[in-house]
Formats: sequence, C-alpha cells, structure tokens
Amino acid sequence: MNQKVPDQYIKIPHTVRLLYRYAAGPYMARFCKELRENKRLVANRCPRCRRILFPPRISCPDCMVRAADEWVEVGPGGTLLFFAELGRPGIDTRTGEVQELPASYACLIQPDGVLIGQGCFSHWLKVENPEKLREGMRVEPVFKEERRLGTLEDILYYVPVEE
Amino acid sequence: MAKRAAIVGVGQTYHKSRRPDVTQVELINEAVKAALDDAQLTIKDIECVLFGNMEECEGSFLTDCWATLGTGAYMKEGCKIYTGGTTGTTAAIAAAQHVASGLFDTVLVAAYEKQDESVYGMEPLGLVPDPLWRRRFRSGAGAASWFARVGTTYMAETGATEEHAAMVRLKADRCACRNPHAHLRLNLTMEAVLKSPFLLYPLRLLYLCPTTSGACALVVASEERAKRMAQKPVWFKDWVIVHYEIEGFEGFFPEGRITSHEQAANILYSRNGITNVRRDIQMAEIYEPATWAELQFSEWFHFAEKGGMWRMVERGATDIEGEFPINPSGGVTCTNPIGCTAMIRVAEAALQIRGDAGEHQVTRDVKTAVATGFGGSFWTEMVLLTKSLD
Amino acid sequence: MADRVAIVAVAQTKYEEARPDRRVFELAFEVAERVLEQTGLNNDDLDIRVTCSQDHLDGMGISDVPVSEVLGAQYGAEEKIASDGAMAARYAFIQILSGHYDVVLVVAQCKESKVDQNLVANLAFDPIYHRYLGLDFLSAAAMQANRYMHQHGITPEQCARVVVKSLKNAKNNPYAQRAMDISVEDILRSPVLAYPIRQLDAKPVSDGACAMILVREDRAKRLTDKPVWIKGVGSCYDAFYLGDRELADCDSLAAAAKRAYQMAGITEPLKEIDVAEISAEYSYQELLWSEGLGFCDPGEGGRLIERGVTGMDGELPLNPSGGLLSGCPTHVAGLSRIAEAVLQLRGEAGARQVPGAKTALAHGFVGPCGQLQCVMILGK
Amino acid sequence: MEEKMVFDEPYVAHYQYSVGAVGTKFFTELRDNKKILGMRCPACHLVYFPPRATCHRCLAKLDEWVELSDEGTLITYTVVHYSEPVQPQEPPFAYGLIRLDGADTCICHFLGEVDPESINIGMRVKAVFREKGEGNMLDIRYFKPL
Repeated sequence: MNQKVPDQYIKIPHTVRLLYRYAAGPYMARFCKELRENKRLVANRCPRCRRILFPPRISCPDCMVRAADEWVEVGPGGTLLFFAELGRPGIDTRTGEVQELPASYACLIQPDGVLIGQGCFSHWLKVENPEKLREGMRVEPVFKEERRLGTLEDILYYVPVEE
Repeated sequence: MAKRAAIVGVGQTYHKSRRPDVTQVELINEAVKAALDDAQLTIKDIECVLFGNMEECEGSFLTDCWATLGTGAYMKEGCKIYTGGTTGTTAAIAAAQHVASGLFDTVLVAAYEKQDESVYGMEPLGLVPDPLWRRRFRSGAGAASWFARVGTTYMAETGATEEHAAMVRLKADRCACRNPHAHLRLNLTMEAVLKSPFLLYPLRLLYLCPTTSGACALVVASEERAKRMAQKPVWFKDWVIVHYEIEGFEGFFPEGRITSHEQAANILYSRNGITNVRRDIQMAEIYEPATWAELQFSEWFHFAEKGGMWRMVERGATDIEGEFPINPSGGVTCTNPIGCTAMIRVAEAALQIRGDAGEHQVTRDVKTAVATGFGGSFWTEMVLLTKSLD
Repeated sequence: MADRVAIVAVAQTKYEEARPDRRVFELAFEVAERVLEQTGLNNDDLDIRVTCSQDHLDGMGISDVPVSEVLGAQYGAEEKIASDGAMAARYAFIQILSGHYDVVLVVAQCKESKVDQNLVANLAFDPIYHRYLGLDFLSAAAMQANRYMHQHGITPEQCARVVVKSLKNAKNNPYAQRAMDISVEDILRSPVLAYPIRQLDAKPVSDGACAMILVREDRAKRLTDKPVWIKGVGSCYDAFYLGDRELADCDSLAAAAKRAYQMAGITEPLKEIDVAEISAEYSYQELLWSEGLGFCDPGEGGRLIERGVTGMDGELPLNPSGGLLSGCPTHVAGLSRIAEAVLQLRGEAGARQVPGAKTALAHGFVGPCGQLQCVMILGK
Repeated sequence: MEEKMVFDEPYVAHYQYSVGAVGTKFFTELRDNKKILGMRCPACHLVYFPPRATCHRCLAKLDEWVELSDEGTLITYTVVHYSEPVQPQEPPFAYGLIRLDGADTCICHFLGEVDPESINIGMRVKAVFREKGEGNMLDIRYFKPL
C-alpha cells in the first residue's frame, strides 16, 4: 500500500441552488400592496396592549393574541436611528455573489408613528454631505417610479433632510 | 421527580479557521472522543446523542444524520436541536433535561461548525433575515452595526472610553494565549489593538468574532451514575431561556423595558438565592459576540453595577487572576464556531469548576459558575453550574 | 410511571397542496391559537414553546425567529427541534419529566410547496461521496422499496393496497388533502417516479401545521376532562450511509419501538394497541414500518394488509386519518400522527373514530430511508 | 385583505467540502491508480466502503486500508424517471447499491451500459472508470453488468 501522506487535501465544490416561494400572507400582503400602489407604509395593532406591530404581523409577541384588523399609516419618512458607511458589501443570497449596493451608507430608520422597540427597519442612505449626518435627523424615502413589486426595494434609498 | 444532572466529560477540538485535513464528521468526532476520554467512558456507555449546529454554514440538511458517523449515535436515541447562536447552550440544556427526566443515565451532546466549508465564510447566514423585510439590507447594517452602536451607547452612558474596549480585547487575547484550544492567539499589544481598523466606529475589526471551524462535546450523567464515575462531576443547578422579538435587535430596547439578558439574570438569580452576584458566582463564560458587548452584557448580567464594568476592567478584575474572571478561555472574540460557541462556554465553565482548565485556570476557587448563550433575535440563555450538590 | 405527562389539546390545519395565502409561521400561530382556546390558557401560562421546522425547508436561517415571535415568546422561552414533529413532542415530554417546565406548547409547521423537496433532500446526503450523484429521499426510498420487496416477496399490489386503504380512510378526515376511492389498478397504472415507486405510491406535496399542549399531571385535570397520557417514548438512529444498512430491515425503528413498548409495558403490540398512526411517505413504508413496530413478523408486512388486519375493521386500524399518503408535510408528520392518536383516544375522531380505542401508537421519522425513528405510546 | 402575494426568490450559496486526509488518500488512489480502497475496523472486523476515519459503530480509529475489487454484487437499485437539476444524468437512469468484493458495506452509484428492464438484484457488476480522474466519486463513471 502506498502510505505516502498527501500534502494537498482534496476539496469538493458544491453550489446550493434553490428557489423559494415566499408567501406574504394577509398581513404583509397588505403592507406590500400599499407600498406598491400608494407608496405608503402601514402597520397593524395588538387589540390587547394596543402596541403597533411593524412590520404588520398575525399576532403580538407580547400578548400572543391575534392582531386586530386595524391599520395605521406610518412613515414613510422617519428618524435616522443609526447609520454606517458601507465597507465591504455582503453576499446577495439570491446570486451567491457580492451584492450591488445602490448607496454607500446603510441606515436604520424609525418611521414616523412607530415607537422605539415597536419596529424599525434597515435601508440604504444616499448621502451628499457625510459631515452633516447625525443620529436623530429626519430622513425621507426616494421611491422607484416604475415596476414596483411591493417590497422595501421599491424604495431606492433614503435621503437625509438637512435643516 | 426531577433528577440532578452533571457534566462528567468535556471535549473540544483545537479551533482553527481552516481544517482541510478533516471532514465535518471527523471534526465532530475529535470533540466526541475527547469528551468520552475525559469521562473515561466509551460510546457503548452512552444512551442518547443530542446534536446541534447552524446548517447554513455547511449547506447541509439534517446535519445530525450525517454526523452520526462521528457522534456514535448509531442505534442510540437522540435528535437535533437548533436555535442559531444559542444552539450550544440549548443543546447542553437539552442534555441536562434528558438526564433530569430520569429516562437516561448518560447523554452525549455535540455541536460543531466547520466554517471553511463555505466559500464566503459566514455569508450563508444572509439567509437569516426575513426575505420580505430586512434580507436585502443586511450589508453593513446587520449585527456589526448593532455592536458598534453598543459601543457608542456604552461610552456615552458610562463615561468609558475607547481604550476600555481595547483593554477587554487585550484581556481576551491574554486568556486565549493561555488556552491551547483557542482559535485567535495573537499576543496583542495595546498599540496593535488601537491600530486595528474600524469596521464601523467604534467597532474595530479585532473586536468582532472570527470565522472558526471547531467542535465541542459534553457527556452528561445522572446523579447515581456520576457519583460512581472517576471524573469529578459538575452539576447543572439551573438554566433559563429568554427570547426577545427581532425588533429588539434592530430597534434596541425601548425605555422602560429590560433587556433579555437582565430578564434572564433576574430569573436565574432570584430562583437560586443569588443576592450578591460576584460573591455567589465566582466566574463567568459569556457569549460576547463583540468586544463592546462584553462590557454591556456583563452589566446586564449584574456582574458589575450599571455603568461600572469598565472600572472593573481597568483594575484587571475580569482577568484570570482577577476577582471576577470573565471568559478566561479567551471568549467568543477569539473562537467562534457558531453552532458550538455557546457550548464551549458551558464546557469551559465546567473545566474551571473542576480546576482542570490548565494554564487558564482562574486563581479564584470556583464553586459556582455561569455560562451564557446569545443568538436568534437577542435571545439569551444562562446555565448555572456548581461544584457540589446542595 | 410516577410522573405523568398529559396532552390536553391538539389542533391541525387542513393539509393542502399549497398555501400561498399564508406565511409558514402564520400557520403555526393559527394552530397554537386554537390549542390555547381549547384549554383557556394564555401566553403567560406557557413555560416554553417547542417548535419544529427546518431552515432549508423554510428558506430562512434560524427560522424559528418569526415563529417564536408569533407564539408570544417575548421575554419567554422557545427551543427548536430540527427533526420530525414527533421528536418535538418527545422533547416536550422529557422537559416536563425533568421538572423544569409544567406547561409546554409544541408546534410544527411546514410549507413543502415553498421549495423543491428533492433538492433540499439532496443536501442531506454527504457531499464527499454521495450528494453529487443527485440522490434524494425519493430515489433512496425507491432503492429501499426494491430491496424490501425483493427480500421478502412483497408485491406492488400489496403496496398499492396501502394507498387504497389510506385514501379511503382519508375520506373520513376533514384535515386530509387527498381522499378518494381508488383501485389497486389505478395505482399500478400511475407513472413511475423511481422504480418501483409510482406517483400514487408517494405522499403529495403538502402545507400545514399542527400544535399541542403538554402538561404535568397535576395541571391536566383543570385543563381538560379528557387528558391523553404519554405512556412510552423511544427514538433511534440508524447508520447514515444507505450501504451500511440492510435496507429490507428497519433496525432503528425496531429499537425505538422496543424502548417505547418497554416504558409503556407493552409486550404484544398487535393485541395491546388499538389504533396506530404511522408516518409512511411511500406505500411500502407502511408495510416495512409495520414489521419494525412488531405488528407482524419480518417479511409479513404484505400479508398484514392483505388479511385486512390494518383496515378500519381490522385488529389494528393503521392510519384511520389516511396518514401521510393523504397529505401532510414532512416534519409536521410525526406531530400530526400524535394529534390524530390523541383524537382517537378522546373519542373525537369523528367518522374515522376507532371505537373504544384505549391505547394508541404514533410514529415519525426523518432522514434517508427513515434513519431516525421515533415511536410514542399514548393512553387514556 | 385576502390578497395572495408570493415572492419567488432564488437562493445560491457556494461551498467547498473538505474530504479530509482519509478522503484525500482514497480519491488520490482512485484518480491516479484506479484503485478502490476500503478500511477495516480493528474492533468490529468489518471492511467499510466508502472509507471513513472512524467506525460509526464503536468509534474506533480506522487506519488499515484494504484494496477492494472493482467488481461486486448489486444489492438493490432503482430506475429514476423524474428530473432534478442536481442529477448529473438525464432520466431514465439507474442508481445501484453495490457491495464490492472484499467490502462488508455498500456504495451507492450509477448503473450504466444496461437496459433498465434487465437489471436484477444480485447481479454482478464492474466499475467503469473515467479516463482522466478528477478526484471525486465520478472517477467511477458507473457500474456495468458483468
């Protein structure tokens, strides 16, 4: 028998390719439709504790009761909770390759009408004057004008509102 | 009623970024064999094998099935437990519960991650965010931004400076250099830490956990069995699991709400008569996913009064020789095979109680230790381990 | 057993070919909501939630994040069993026996319509020797079916009888997705997927969810007047490589059953068990698993169905619900079997009720050719 | 409120699986010398194929390599009539579970050069090698009837 220890270990490449069908369900479907057709963000409410559920959901994590069919419009403008200049972009799970980014900043937005802790979301931030960026400043969305799909990508990016 | 369960065997691999010399199951087997050897048992003595990992990292489905080639679960009971970052503690807790149920005398629990199997390291974790909500926007604004935010908030609220984070990172490195199993052992200097580039201010690259390939395993036994065994048993005293909704992770805890860490600590301490944390518990192995988080989480676990952790760090209190050692293993910023990171916390805490941690054995006599897990959307798990049954 | 654990409520969705109207965790909430209603419990009463799902099936990492959220785990506890639903119930049972929890909500949910099941199953094969051959659970099962039929002289007609029985039984099950009167010839005429498995030998793609509440004995009486007790549980892994096993036997199922029977004090399963709900994704599995469960001697699975032993009027009605062949997603399967067994023992199984059922068996499995098997014995 | 919305989204992720020291030796011998190696467990005395570093029954470390015949017996098979993108062959094609002479366990692989109707369990088969090996299991193209 050849007892030579190989100095180069073999690796076997494999690419996972799957296609998922993500249903939006009645609550997110309403959100997506409002976004697509009316450029509006909507949230629903817990009938017991009255908190806003954003993104809209079937039940309240605090009470575990079914959400009321009671809708409120929130945002789409909001407060800049956090921002970060993007260094290395991540991998886009849809392609397995480096994601193309539409802006050089990422941010976290607290939409108008939603209390802290009741929902916020991540998005891109298009910045003209980085030195003027500060947490707590107002941000407004720039929407895609055509071929909106009903996802948050219908908003191209947010822009800071300088005072 | 409920029976007591003890850790009687601890095993882990030498953690590295790449292990081309072994397959996934061979890697798992290294930890399993180490744990069985430590317990002075063979696989024939084991009745049930529990298993956990984060399957996206390896792109494998039902990883427990293939893993049976390495865990020895063939013709034994068992199942797979998976809760993201907390998988390691959840699985350890599951092992304790299997024994405490009275149905099993010996349970083996193993967890692993072989992150060199993914071409882009941790990137398959991009599957974690909700596809209809935040999956597209994770670049730069995911976990890293949260840990940067922890840093800025912590400094603003407590008067700590950037150097305190550097001290924590240096302490982690000092510990890791004394732990042969640790992944990153860098012999850092303060200068080198402060030269590490910012990922996002004030989060330096060095403050984030690495991409690690490694495995960990525990043997858990019943009281009757443990007392007949050669290895010193380490007892599961209690455990607690506390979840928080994902908006907590991205949106921060609002005023008036306590964090999942505080909630877990409050439950655990009050249930076990722990009134003076640093007296009643002698050391901690916590899941600190970034250096800044060690400062913040420690306060949430009441290891220091609010805003006081950086002072403890300043006086070296959390060092191996300190009055309340935290992560003498080097912690998560030095070693992070995701699915088993939390289990390593339990394993290392058990070694400290046994006095078998070798070079990184803390000087304080450890009768009670706490190990924590962190994951999901701000989920916290705590495991309380003790030297004696009382 | 000194400490008893009761199942006090169960709920299932109707199983359907596709639920494009619901997110997968919404299905979980809908069944959880119903078991809370049945017991009058609310979120604060739940000590922990045990959920059961698989990331690669859900298309989401840590896919229990949204599940734990809709199940009210804010400041509460949830653990995910990434295995079959029966394993989740087994774990809840163990958690209560351990004394750490008194009230456990168990939920399994899955939308098979979300992703090509064969492609996900392919990822369960080891990437070193087998995955890139393109194997999946269907082609693996076909090899097992062929081996089993060859070794024991099981005929395609005998397998087809399983389908006939299942789909006929399913007509009495309001949750069933596929129910019909069909002939052995219809099945033998359906196109071959992987020889010897034909289209109608296989379970359909299915979406749905199942939930139940398990409690410690002293809590049961206040929550229901018809508690169902867990009498015995066993699980067991077989070897991973198909080539390491004798596929015509099912050693791991026999071992899992032995443990469950021992715990429940059962020595003659065919006599002592009144009704069984088992997970058979393909028709041959009902026959093979029947052997593993000791309902008949090895190799006698074909004659078992021919003699009508497992029919609704037989000695041991098997899958009065129609089983997986009538539609039920993988990973929900085992929990749904337990739920059906509970309904039988409570006398609430409607038109599919087995009269006077006192002892029931439920079974689930995961992995290629049933690598990990789980058996639960339930009693009134 | 009951509008059904469904978003189709691909998921693509790249992996590179370590075959380890044992796998590397096996695949190197297969690739360079068209030799098929198994491993014997010192405790269970079974010869395992495919090779592995550890016995899954007793966890003994395996280090005794055994050269296996390229001929064996068909234990079971299936003929696949459905198509999936991960299948490297167009249906209909056949998988077999083959026990090579000298081994106690079987390998799953393709059957080739055979009419699906004439395959039978127990038939003798022989490995057909790829001309130029690449260091994976497909260096055996398939097993053909003897």
